[in-house]
Amino acid sequence: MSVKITYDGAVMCAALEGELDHHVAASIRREIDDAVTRDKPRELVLDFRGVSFMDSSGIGLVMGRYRIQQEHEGTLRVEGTSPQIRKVMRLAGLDRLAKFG
Amino acid sequence: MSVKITYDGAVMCAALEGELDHHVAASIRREIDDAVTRDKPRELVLDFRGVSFMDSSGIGLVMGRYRIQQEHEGTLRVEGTSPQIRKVMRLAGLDRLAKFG
Amino acid sequence: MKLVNQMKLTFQSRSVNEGFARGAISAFVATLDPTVEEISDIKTAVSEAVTNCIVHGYRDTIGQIHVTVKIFEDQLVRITVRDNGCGIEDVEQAMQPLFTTVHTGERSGLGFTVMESFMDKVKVRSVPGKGTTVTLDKRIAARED
Amino acid sequence: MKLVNQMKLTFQSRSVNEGFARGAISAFVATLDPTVEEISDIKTAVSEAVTNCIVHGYRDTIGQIHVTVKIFEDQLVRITVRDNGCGIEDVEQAMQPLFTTVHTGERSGLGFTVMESFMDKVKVRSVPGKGTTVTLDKRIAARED
Ligand SMILES: Nc1ncnc2c1ncn2[C@@H]1O[C@H](COP(=O)(O)OP(=O)(O)O)[C@@H](O)[C@H]1O
Ligand SMILES: Nc1ncnc2c1ncn2[C@@H]1O[C@H](COP(=O)(O)OP(=O)(O)O)[C@@H](O)[C@H]1O
Repeated sequence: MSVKITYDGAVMCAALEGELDHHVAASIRREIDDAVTRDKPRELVLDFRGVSFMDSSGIGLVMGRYRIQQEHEGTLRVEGTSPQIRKVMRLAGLDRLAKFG
Repeated sequence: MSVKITYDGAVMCAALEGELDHHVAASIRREIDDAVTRDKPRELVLDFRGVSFMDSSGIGLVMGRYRIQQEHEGTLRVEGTSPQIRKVMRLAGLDRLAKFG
Repeated sequence: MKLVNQMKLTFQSRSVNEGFARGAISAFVATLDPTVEEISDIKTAVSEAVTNCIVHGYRDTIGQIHVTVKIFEDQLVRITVRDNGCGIEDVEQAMQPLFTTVHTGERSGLGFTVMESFMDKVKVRSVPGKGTTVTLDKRIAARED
Repeated sequence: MKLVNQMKLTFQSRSVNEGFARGAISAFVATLDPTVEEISDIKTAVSEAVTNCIVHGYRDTIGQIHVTVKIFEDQLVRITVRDNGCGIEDVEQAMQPLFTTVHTGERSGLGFTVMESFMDKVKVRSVPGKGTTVTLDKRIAARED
């Protein structure tokens, strides 16, 4: 799993690629947080188009980034989730927290 | 693994799809031979574009079809092989029997 | 119930093996020609069960994880995931949505909830100090070709 | 040689499990981030060894096939494939290119030849009436990221 961070003005996009499980979650979280706490983007986009699998370890990733964005009054958007990933996220009620699509 | 047989005049094309191993070799062989012994095509094309894996069980498939084509003075062409499949076929000297490409 | 096929798998509780376990088990279930959704449901549930052995059962140690997959007639798949780790004191509580004993924000407490909603049946047997066995059942629908 | 990771796999000698064995073993080796060519070399060799247990070792019976995969430091992968089947009388002869005891045209006699050319090292131990163990070694090249 890898993450590529790009900027479009005040919007930061973190594009994830690979399988998001417990094995990789901590390092991915760290990489995103380093950029987010430094740059405090108005909007953070988590781009899941390249993610072929996610289990409940990915829930904390979304939830935690939502909280960090709230701290500096930024928003969070989740993009490109497969049906399998949406199923996991819905179970956690993430669709009621972040903007989707 | 599945095989789809189509005709272009006197040329018969057998398009293989899936993983070609011992488990599927016998039934694939039977399906092709039913058509070949009935129609005696001038040229038989084995299309490997859809084959993602082949081990030595596939060698007999090519070798045997070469012999059957010889019996009625037809030719055999092998198409769309991946590097892994070419490596197995070369080991068996199939590149010296059938036309490739 | 007639047993049609089975396999047994043992591997170390290293997190790098979470992906391996998903891959191995879905390769076995693939012999039933399941749909993309069925296979990803099973992968997700297995990932939760295996991760729990690593994160909770063996915590900071390395132990063995034992997986069996049995395929019965009518395409019933029964998966067991077993560790000889710390065990669970109160299984009913552990299975409550959002319940977790890890309070760093890393775990969501939804592992068992995911297993239950992605599989037909989930059974947990655990002996504190001895280990935990999770049994996951799912019937794969027959395909008309 | 330091052992870094290992797994053990047991399954029935049904031909439908040939694809499963390839999938499971390549999922384990995938933890080393191999190239496409390295992984397909290993898949091919494993497919030959497992098919031999099914076709020759257990012939018309169903027995258990045991696979171990060990990963040592320096990314050396060691795979063993074992059956408790009929065994091989003359291993040296069996390993000759084109030698086969099946004369229906189905087998090419190139199974061992494929294993030897796709792996770094192949070792065969066999006891007639007891079974056969094939050991396959391959070092995965280190990747610079
Ligand atoms: N294999 C196990 N060994 C020991 N404890 C476990 C095991 N699996 C689950 N548990 C306990 O059950 C709790 C709930 O598990 P789960 O629903 O998967 O959530 P999470 O893994 O996010 O904590 C865990 O926090 C842990 O205390
Ligand atoms: N696991 C095994 N048990 C018993 N005999 C075997 C085993 N593997 C190989 N052999 C013997 O060695 C011969 C050569 O094997 P191989 O090179 O793989 O060619 P093939 O499988 O095409 O016959 C086989 O025909 C068989 O007689």
